[in-house]
Amino acid sequence: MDFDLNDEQRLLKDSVDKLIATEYEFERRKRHAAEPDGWSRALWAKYADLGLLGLPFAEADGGFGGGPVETMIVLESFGRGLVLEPYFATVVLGGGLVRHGASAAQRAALVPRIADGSRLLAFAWMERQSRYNPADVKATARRDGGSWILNGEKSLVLHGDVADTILVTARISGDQRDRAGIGVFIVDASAPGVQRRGYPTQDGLRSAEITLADVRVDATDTLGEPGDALALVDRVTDEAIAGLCAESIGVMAAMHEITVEYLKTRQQFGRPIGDFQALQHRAVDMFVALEQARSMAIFATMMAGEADPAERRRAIAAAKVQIGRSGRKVGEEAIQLHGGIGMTMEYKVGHYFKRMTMIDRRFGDADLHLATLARMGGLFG
Amino acid sequence: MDFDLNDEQRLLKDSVDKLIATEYEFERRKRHAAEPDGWSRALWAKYADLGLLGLPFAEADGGFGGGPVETMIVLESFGRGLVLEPYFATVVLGGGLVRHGASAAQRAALVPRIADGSRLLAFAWMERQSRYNPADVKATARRDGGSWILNGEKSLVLHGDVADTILVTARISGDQRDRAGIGVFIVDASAPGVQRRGYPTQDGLRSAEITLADVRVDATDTLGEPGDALALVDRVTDEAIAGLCAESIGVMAAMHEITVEYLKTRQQFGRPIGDFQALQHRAVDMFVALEQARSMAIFATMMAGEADPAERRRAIAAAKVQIGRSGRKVGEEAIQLHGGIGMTMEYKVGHYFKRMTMIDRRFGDADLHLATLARMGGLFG
Amino acid sequence: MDLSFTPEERAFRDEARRFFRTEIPQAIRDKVAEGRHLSREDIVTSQRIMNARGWAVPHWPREWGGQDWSPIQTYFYQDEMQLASVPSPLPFNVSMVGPVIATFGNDAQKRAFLPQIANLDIWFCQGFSEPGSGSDLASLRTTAKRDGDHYVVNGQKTWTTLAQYADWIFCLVRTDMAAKKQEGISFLLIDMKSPGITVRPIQTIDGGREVNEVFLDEVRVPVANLVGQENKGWDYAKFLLGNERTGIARVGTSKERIRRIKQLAALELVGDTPLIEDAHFREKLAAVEVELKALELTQLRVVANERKLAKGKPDPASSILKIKGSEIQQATTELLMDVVGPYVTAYREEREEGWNEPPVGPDYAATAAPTYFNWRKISIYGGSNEIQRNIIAKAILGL
Amino acid sequence: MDLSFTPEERAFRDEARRFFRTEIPQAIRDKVAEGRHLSREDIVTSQRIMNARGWAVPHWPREWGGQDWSPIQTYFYQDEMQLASVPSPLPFNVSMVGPVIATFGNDAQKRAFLPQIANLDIWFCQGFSEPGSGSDLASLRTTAKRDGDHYVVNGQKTWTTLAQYADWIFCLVRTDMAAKKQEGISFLLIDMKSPGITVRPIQTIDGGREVNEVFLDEVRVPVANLVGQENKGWDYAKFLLGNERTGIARVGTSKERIRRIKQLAALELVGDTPLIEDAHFREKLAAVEVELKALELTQLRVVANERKLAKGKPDPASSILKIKGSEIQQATTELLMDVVGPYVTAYREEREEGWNEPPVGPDYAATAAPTYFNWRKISIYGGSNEIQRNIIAKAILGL
Repeated sequence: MDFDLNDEQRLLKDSVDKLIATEYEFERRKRHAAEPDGWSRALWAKYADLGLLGLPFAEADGGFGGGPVETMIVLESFGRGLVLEPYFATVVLGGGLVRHGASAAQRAALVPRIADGSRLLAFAWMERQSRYNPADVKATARRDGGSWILNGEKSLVLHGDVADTILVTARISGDQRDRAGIGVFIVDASAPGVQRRGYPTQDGLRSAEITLADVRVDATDTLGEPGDALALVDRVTDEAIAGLCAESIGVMAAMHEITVEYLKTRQQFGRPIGDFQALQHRAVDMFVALEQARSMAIFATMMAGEADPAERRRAIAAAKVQIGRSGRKVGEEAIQLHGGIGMTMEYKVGHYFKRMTMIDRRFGDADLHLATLARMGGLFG
Repeated sequence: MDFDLNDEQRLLKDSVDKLIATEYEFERRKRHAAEPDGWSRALWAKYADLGLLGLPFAEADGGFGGGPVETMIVLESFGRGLVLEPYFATVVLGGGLVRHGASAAQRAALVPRIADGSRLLAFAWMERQSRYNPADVKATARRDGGSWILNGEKSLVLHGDVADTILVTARISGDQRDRAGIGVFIVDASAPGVQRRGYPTQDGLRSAEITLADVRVDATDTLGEPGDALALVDRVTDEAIAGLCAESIGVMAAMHEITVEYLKTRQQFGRPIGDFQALQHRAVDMFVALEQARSMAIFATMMAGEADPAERRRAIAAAKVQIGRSGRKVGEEAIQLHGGIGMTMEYKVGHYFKRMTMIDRRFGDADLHLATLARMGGLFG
Repeated sequence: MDLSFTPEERAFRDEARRFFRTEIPQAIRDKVAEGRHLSREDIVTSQRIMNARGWAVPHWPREWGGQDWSPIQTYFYQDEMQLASVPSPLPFNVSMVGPVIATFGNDAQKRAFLPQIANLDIWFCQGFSEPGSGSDLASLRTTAKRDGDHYVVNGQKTWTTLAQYADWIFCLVRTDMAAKKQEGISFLLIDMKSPGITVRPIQTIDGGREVNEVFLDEVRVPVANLVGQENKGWDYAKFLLGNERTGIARVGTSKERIRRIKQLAALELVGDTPLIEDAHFREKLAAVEVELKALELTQLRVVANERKLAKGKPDPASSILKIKGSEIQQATTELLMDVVGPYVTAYREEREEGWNEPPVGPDYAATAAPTYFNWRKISIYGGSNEIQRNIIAKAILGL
Repeated sequence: MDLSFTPEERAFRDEARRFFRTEIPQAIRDKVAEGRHLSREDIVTSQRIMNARGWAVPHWPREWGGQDWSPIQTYFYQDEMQLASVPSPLPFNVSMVGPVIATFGNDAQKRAFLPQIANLDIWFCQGFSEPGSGSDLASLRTTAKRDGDHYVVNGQKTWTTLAQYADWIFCLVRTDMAAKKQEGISFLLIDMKSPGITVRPIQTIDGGREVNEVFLDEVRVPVANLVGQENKGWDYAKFLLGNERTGIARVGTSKERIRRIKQLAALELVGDTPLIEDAHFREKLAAVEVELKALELTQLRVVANERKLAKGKPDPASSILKIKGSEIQQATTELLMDVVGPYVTAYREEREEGWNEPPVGPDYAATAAPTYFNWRKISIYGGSNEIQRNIIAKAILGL
């Protein structure tokens, strides 16, 4: 066991950190947010140049062969910058489905275009009634000769407004919440019958509501086993949650640093408020919460590739619980210790707080994952 | 609405507080504990003289006609003294069954003897398997001519080791956990077939395991409706929990006072530790927890006599939740803020902590009552 | 000790309930219940209806519209107002500047301002906080220099709630630069239309515009607008800040929000089952209800104790109400997010005139996260919870 | 970054597991698992078996029995020891006085003491704390005055764990009364059989006798028993206190207790249903498991970081291990009470020779409350959690 980065990982981290520190300086971030898509196409090209967009894909497919640790490095840094570009949607979610579910031919078609930045992906798994259950699918896929015909409505599709390719879960057979009978379909966003309505999210990203009306895709445009793709979805979801954990560490660490810095500089009653022991101890409790979360983000990274789905799910659920709880504590305390200034859009800490709050609500909140973990018997035999 | 005590209540409070302050000074308490029964018969006589033993009974029955507020006054004071005498077992539990379940003839026989201190009562409702469910009764009562024949084992009977009269739940009909089919029987502790084994409890009181082997009681020696006595048990239990809440306030208030006093006097690093803001804020959080608990003890007192059993149960469950949670916080913090000295038997705060911990485990802990309350739909419509 | 309400108290409660639920327009009350923004017009309408009934300023002196209510009546007035989702009469008017003028102002000021303040014909905002002052309010640096019949005011105020609607601002200003911190401060009433006043909005993290910066640049204020004595303003500020004892816990608001949470959690399905039947959710909710019931009783105890305290002397126990009240309100905003689930994430901007986008998910989803974000403020403002702990430590525990 | 263990690391773990589970008597390990008191004999037996294997003092210098293990090996050694409910080698011997003598003692002291300390032929207790010193250890007042070849020691020590079993005590004493607080302190080894030493037990709230007061009245100590230099004892004390970095979190102990909680909760019925199937209980337990897993990783990170730190320089991050480790251990004791339910209340005295009463309720019930009571100490001793927070605030956050 070795927690140190190797030379390549260190290089990756340094270059991403440097890029984000520059490009995601607070005022510059506002400019990215003001662009038409709500993020920067120019930066997206830079990510491609740096190899970040192809990072997790096999070299044979045109990627750079990075593993979970490399993804963790990138996402932690992106969390620290509150990055707006659709990296998570395209590379982590979409890319995950491609890596684990695509045929060689599909990979040959998709990976180079993801890696060079010319194709954006989104993963449309949620529906109005599904809450966090990816098996709760009403959208249908019906075979028609050499095609599938898709119908239904998908909701809260992260960066679905800009995606070129939308990966859609739809039901081929079975009842509304059956685990069997689900397929993942590769839908071109410009295909006839695809309608989408984009909107901002609370944390400055974008999502979309997507309607599919008799959308025709080729019979081969499926990922995983049509009718048995939920295992693929679970696997990618678990990987994605590990990614959210890594992103959270960047978010939390930034909030903690900003808060400690504020305690050192903000004067009240003739001295820095960081002199007050009650506030010191609360900053320490934030730090402990952060370090515990960091440990679980590492654990999630370790276990994201675990072959046994039950083991993997328990580990990921545990990590999501810790991230959610630590994140809430660190975020709420960051705001409280700042006082009024933390409540304003003009100051950065509130934006971290909002991102952290939203991360807890993606793929199920801490309560839900705790219930899952408890139902599965906990972590220790 | 008026939270002030009236003149009589004030008089009662002053006299009880004065007695307890004297008789339950810490060193004197040790002497009471060292007596053969683990408590003081002499003090019991004083309680009788003061009218405390007859307090809640109707004047017509030979009591003093006190209500829930009067009982609250006594028990809060007793909590502050960590009183050892079997007041709760005899007057609150046993007396409650008598008040609400006894016939006029039974009251005439029992109340004067309770009030003059010549008869001690205990309530034997728990069994080895029952945990906190009073309907889970395996002990049996079988009709035999003009008698009932009781068989079974009752467990954790508070002050069952010294009781002259044991009030026993036993099953007349139905299955082990049926709410119907239960009677409450008046058993003379010296009756043939009654065996008991006394032992100390963690908080310095005494309990007993009681075996009933073909114990014969008269057909009229029942309280409430034979076969339908669980409503009586619930009513008395709810009253008793309200009493525990009141006792808890005395316990918590004492812990808080002792701790604040310690913070003011204990010197470390050249100043009283109460100068450290982190400790000040924790003493404040203890205080807030105490005051919230005090409010709920008052609420329990208000609602202990509520006619609607469901309303009463929700209110009592809510109070027990608050008492349990506040008590744990106040107790654990009291020990922590004292440091090592709080961990010793020679110092009083640990004894309060132990009593508080045990109160949480009597008639169900905070978790159980929270689950009950949640199942019943909460407090607010 | 009598732990039940008298028939008179109950009758008053029923009357308050009837009044708030039938006289204040449903549309305004729905906005409050749903956590949506109120327009200036909404707030004015509601307060004028109350004022017409004599209920806008019940705690004022009788001659200026007060009601001489018992503490329990005042409690029911506020509780029923909150339960009915009626917006409180503008606190800057009725709880802050009004009582100060009524107590320390001269007759001319009372006549000129009090009726208009009560009826919200004049809208006041509060000019206390400054950049950098925070919890250390007395460190303020805005100056007022005497120039004939005027003061000339220079400086900056911040966190000025709803300054964009205000006609007047009451300000703490430094009139004696040589004096010690708390001395040398005066209390001025300033017309917002005065030349030299600029209002700049501060957007809060929920996306709303509630607070502002107010810049004062050579603003000329008639000396007649000084309240009380020059350099005694700190005393009036302390009076003002200690004034609002009941209602600070907002028990009625939390009760109403819990009712709404239960209602929505019965609609929201997790699979086939309404969320309200989920044991974990129910217990989390019940735990908040227990704390809220305790707080309600704590508040009643503080209220009942008021009679014994010197008039205008704040009870340090009211700091408990602030601490617990804010924690409970914040907990209810989190529960509301739990109800909404994934739809918490969608942002939908609300303008003065209403929503500008169709809903994403259920129509009650859009306000969940903004309310959670916005409600973080209540443990910060009005004396942060840390300051409240300091108060209890010192004034009650003697530490 | 490589987040898996090497084959060598895994092999070492398996060997440790086998050793502890097969070589240390089951009867001793059962007592630890059940939270019962260990006799002096139990502790000696266990440590001697480990010492025979060379595993009593692996962190000592090689020439005195150390093993030069990697941090991960040391981690597995402790984790497996705790998982197997093996009593740790007496910390006063192996983690405290042993390393001090090995580092600062002279050759004669090393030869005379180290082998006997390792084999528990000599049992040491710790004479640091005094009445009134608490977290402010350097305020100690026990004096040692030079008289020829002896020091004459007068004073009182307290919280002396297992002094009733001890052959020797290592003491901090004041040898220069004029010097500043931390200066003028020396580190003495004192034979407990010396005239003038009295041990008085302090009963703790769980009913046990673990700690004592030790009175020193004109106790004559040969100058040869001074460790290191006179008046430099504070440096050795700091070395000693900062020494135990790993193991402080007792992750293995908590894992083992969670295993036991699950086992007992499967036996304990609530109505017809095993407690372990109660959703609330399971979630409460799972929440502790999450924190424990996080702590395990945090500990591994601290351990891995050790290589980069100067030898003997404590990592302030180890304060996290102390804070979280004690909180989690305390949480497990509460869960154990939840399992036992009403039978928590019955008290059953345990004597050296075992129980003196038949059980009330299940036989595992009797230790639940005493363990909960006793475990309150772990957030107090070894530098209270408040002191740990001060350390992090200063050394890591720079506040």
